[in-house]
Amino acid sequence: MDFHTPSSFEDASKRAAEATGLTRFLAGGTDVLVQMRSGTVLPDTLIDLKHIPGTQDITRTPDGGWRIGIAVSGARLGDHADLVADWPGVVEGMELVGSTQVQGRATLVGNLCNGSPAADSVPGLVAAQASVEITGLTGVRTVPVEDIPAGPGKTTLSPGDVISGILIPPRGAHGGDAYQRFTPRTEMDIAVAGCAISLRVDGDTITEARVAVGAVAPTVRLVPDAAAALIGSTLDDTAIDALVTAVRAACNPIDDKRGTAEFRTDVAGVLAKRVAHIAYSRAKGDAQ
Amino acid sequence: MSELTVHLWAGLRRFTGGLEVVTVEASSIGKMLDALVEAYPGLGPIFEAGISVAVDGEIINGGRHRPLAPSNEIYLMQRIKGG
Amino acid sequence: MPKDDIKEFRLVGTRPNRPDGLDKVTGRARYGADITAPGMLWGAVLRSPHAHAKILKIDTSKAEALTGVKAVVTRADFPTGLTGEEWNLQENTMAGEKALYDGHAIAAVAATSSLIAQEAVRLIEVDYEVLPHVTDVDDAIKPDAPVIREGAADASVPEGMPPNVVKYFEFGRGDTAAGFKDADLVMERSFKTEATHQGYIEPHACLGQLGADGKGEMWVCTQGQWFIRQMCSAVLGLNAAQLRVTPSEIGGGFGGKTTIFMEPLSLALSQKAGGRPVKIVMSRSEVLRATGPTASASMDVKIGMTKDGKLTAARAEFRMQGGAFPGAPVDMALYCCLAPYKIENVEHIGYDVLANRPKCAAYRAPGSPMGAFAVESLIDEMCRKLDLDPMEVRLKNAVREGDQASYGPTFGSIGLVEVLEATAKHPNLSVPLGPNQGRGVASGYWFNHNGETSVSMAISEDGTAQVSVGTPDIGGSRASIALMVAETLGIAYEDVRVNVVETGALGVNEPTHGSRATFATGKAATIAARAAIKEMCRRAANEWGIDEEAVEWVDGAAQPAGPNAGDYPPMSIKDIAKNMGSTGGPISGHHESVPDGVGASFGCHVVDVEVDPETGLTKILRYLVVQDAGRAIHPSYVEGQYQGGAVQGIGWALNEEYVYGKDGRLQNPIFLDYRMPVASDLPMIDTMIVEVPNPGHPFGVRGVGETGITPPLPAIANAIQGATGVRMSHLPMTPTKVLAALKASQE
Amino acid sequence: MSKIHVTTVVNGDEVEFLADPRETLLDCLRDHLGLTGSKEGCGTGDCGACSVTVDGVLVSSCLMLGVEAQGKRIATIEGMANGEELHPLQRQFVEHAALQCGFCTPGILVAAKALLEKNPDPTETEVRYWLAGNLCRCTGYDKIIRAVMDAASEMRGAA
Repeated sequence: MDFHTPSSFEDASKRAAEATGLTRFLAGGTDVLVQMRSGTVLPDTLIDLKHIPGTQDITRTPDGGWRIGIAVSGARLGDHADLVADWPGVVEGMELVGSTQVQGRATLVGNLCNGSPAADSVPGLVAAQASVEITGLTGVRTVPVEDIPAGPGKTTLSPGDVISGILIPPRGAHGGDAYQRFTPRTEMDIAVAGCAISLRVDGDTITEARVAVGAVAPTVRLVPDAAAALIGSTLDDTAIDALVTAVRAACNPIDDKRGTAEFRTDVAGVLAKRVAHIAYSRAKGDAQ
Repeated sequence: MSELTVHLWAGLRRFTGGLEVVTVEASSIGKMLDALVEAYPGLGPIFEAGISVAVDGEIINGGRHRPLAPSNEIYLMQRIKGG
Repeated sequence: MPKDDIKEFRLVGTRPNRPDGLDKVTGRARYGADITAPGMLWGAVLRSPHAHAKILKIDTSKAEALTGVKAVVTRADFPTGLTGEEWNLQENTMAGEKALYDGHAIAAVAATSSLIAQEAVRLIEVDYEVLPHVTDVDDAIKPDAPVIREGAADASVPEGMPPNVVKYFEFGRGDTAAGFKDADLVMERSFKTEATHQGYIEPHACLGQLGADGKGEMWVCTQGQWFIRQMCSAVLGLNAAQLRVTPSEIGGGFGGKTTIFMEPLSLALSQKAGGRPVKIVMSRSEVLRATGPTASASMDVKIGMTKDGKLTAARAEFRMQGGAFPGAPVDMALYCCLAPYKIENVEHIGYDVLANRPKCAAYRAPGSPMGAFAVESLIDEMCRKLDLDPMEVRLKNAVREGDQASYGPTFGSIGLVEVLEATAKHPNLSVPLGPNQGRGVASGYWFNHNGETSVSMAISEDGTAQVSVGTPDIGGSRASIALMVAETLGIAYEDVRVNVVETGALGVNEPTHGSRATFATGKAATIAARAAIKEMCRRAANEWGIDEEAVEWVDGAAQPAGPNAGDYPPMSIKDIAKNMGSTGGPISGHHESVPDGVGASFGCHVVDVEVDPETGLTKILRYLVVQDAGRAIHPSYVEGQYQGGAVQGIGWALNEEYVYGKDGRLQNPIFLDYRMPVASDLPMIDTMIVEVPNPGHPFGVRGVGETGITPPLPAIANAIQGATGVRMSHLPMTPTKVLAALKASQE
Repeated sequence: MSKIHVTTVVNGDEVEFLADPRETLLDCLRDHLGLTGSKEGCGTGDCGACSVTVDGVLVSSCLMLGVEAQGKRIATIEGMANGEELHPLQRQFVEHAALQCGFCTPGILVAAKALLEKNPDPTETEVRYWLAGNLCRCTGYDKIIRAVMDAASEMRGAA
């Protein structure tokens, strides 16, 4: 196995494009090392991105949004008070990935590129309308987060593409987001269903909303009908019922060892209801 | 030698002509088991697979030497194992 | 003379630091994988990806050609002609004609590094003819199920039974038909439990060395070094005395480390590699796929009860699969399931059934938790139906000394009534419950075990004592044995060192299993200490020139008694030890036996749960364990056994299970998906130690290790019914199952 | 397949080793440096027995490559006591009988120390969630949690 530590994303992209056999990028490594250990993925080339300047940084962008380096761990994300204040839902999604120990290494980009439909950090990013910056052989481009996963274990990235940053838009006034997942254990588990909601209010009325669900379809899914159910409402029972119905309608899960399709669909609706209340009260500035 | 009353388990009745309680002449656990096999050869493989003997409520493993008397309450049991 | 009727204790019942504590908090303690040897090779094992397949051909040539590979073994390298359980062990160690389960070992490699060994394993080519498989017990017992092994049934199985039934078991007494007629309520229900794994955190690991001369050594994490010696010798055709087995510190066992898995492979590889030592460390997925799970069970129970709560009759019919080999603990499940109840008319029927799963190993009170789940659940449901207090019903029917057990014999000293009475008074029972909350109660029973035991102790030159024991210390047994020996000798706890020794140092010992270490090794060590006291009294008597019968041992010193009382100042153990070289030589004591006087242990658990009605998630709010310890030598480690057993039971009840896919492969062979309880899932586990001394032990000890895993399964099911009104009859009670049951009950 | 020379600081000592890039930090600690106090219970980051800190951050050493340790500061169980003087957590674990088999103990101690450095006064719930990635199969966690709480209290008192 070849091991590289490039000092720029352009170099990383070039090395990945030139490599023969199986190539993996290494950021936090919490998925790649597990796959190597079990023998399910035995890379011929491993490219460690952490030596590239800026990969460990969380920076405020000029427009008031955020740029998150690709090697920023969940623990660092959670320790960043300003980011947590802006996007608590994004951060709490990432913080649900694995144990305290895993949090010391695991990254948003890794969670995204692993391609799991149950990735806990992805619904929050999708609801937040986050995007990723991709450095490829033809240059740098920006793509919405929801366009990256292509199905379980698959992404839309091409050989030579390397994600070089995560961009989260400015929170703006009267906004709030939240994420919850359901797992049989309190910790150390893979989501059986997950839901993230980001919304904005004007007084008591919801003016903007994005709803994303995880673990209930081959990829994390944005549910515009669910958002529509919220917009214009004051999160009254009718709106909640419509939200739950829309979320359940968007579910297309499988039966597997972690839960039946029926259970996942039911619980996605329950989570949507609970998450909507949290996001709503965060948007209104109520104490949490 | 003295006559012992031995309680088997129901599954063994087909080796003893339908009896679940049998009597044998013996003075120890080992001699009792041997006498049972002599009287009812079908019990041999069962005993070889592992047997415990409860004497007056105490479950005994590997105690062929333990003396027995007619006053003892004797139950044969599957060999007790533990984790 | 040594005293054997001590009632007041100086040390027994105190809580000193364990002797191996410092090693274990500093990382110094050496476990199975922590040792290396000069010239050491690394082993790796190729495992079957199929649940059931004929092995047509194994081509190891590419693996053998890889640089660094020093040996490859397959079943062809093992002796033939074994029978019975020895054949089973050999077949499980390495597949012969067929792979019998997903994870069954097919070949093994030794190489100069772990990475090379793993690469070599991937180069081995196997041609399989995949056969139909069966993994569920109810499918496996069908007459037309795929036949796992012809002729595997033992003599207990009458003709005409389905082909995978390998053992049939039936016992009972009274007249159940009449008993059911006397009942005001007769209920019948079917229950299922899924296979669970012992879940010890330390994967199996060993370092084996075997020369061409048949002399070998092994370092291994095991509950029983003699079992390893005997089983490896049998499987490989070795002379047992030529194999020296040293137990490492052990990272948990719970019954799962009382047998062999890859240990013979390290020896076979070593011999083929010219005697170089070979270390094999299992991965977690190997542990889950190929070692120790317990059986899964399908059970029908029928019980009769009068309207005032008297049990009149019970019938239990259990089917269990314990993998592709005989040995599911269906007999133990049946023996224990009704043991807490005085009941005249009982009928028990059991079937041990083969399935394409790994060979089951013992797991803490093997069988008892499954049977308790069925019986204790149904009794609770009947109490609810008759509006009776489940604690009162348990007390009303509780067995006492002199009662006939459900499995036949008359109980000696037991403490069930004391346990139930203590439970009923515990404050946890009067905590008010909120919405969606429920309380569940259940009892549990385990026999406990004695087993072959050999202990040796010696007095050191300075009057301290060393004790050699053969039972590995899994949960603090060094401390409890040191307490008993120090108490007996009349010296300080710190003046006793307990060593867990290798097979060359003592006679045969059974493993630390069956809740026996503190009982059996403790009893043998106490008897050995008394032998040393007798010798020390004799030395003092010789010095004083008096009859040795006229010397007694008081507070760690010989002193003249009877007519000679006060004639000489006491001679301390230090004085005697200092001069022992000139008074007759070394002073020691030893004891070898299968100790009699085993005392059974009953327990009762009370759990409060809250069930989320929208997701089916069960949260444990409070948990209480009450159990009879006979006498707690070191109460902290007794509590530890209670708490650990309860939490294993909680895992079994709520989330743990072996999930097999349609392809017969294990779907969840990692800790992420084999969901053992984590710290945040649990409250504190309250304990109460009841002490009804066991007359068969010098200090009154009953084994305490196993009973505690039994009540949680039904107690939680009972609490869930209290919280939701829904009766869960299939473990684990996952949110998916609970929510489905809730929805079904509302339709 | 060439090995990579790694220089790093472990428990305050500068060390070097040659690592195959496929080897985890845990493999390197155990097999190249002889530091076998960190254990492998799962190899997938689910049990916490291999917990160490890297530049002060708690990680599973089975989820990090040995070559990634270049230039880092690593702390393992072997460095927890100060000479003969045990860390309060170590002492409280022994006194509380917070270990039975002891296999998970090094990882739990390392993780608990990282917690108390970040939060000297944790609630029981905070301790339970912080340690959720450290599996213990023997104790049911009760005595572990009590030992951590008491060590925290002792350390606050001593500060």
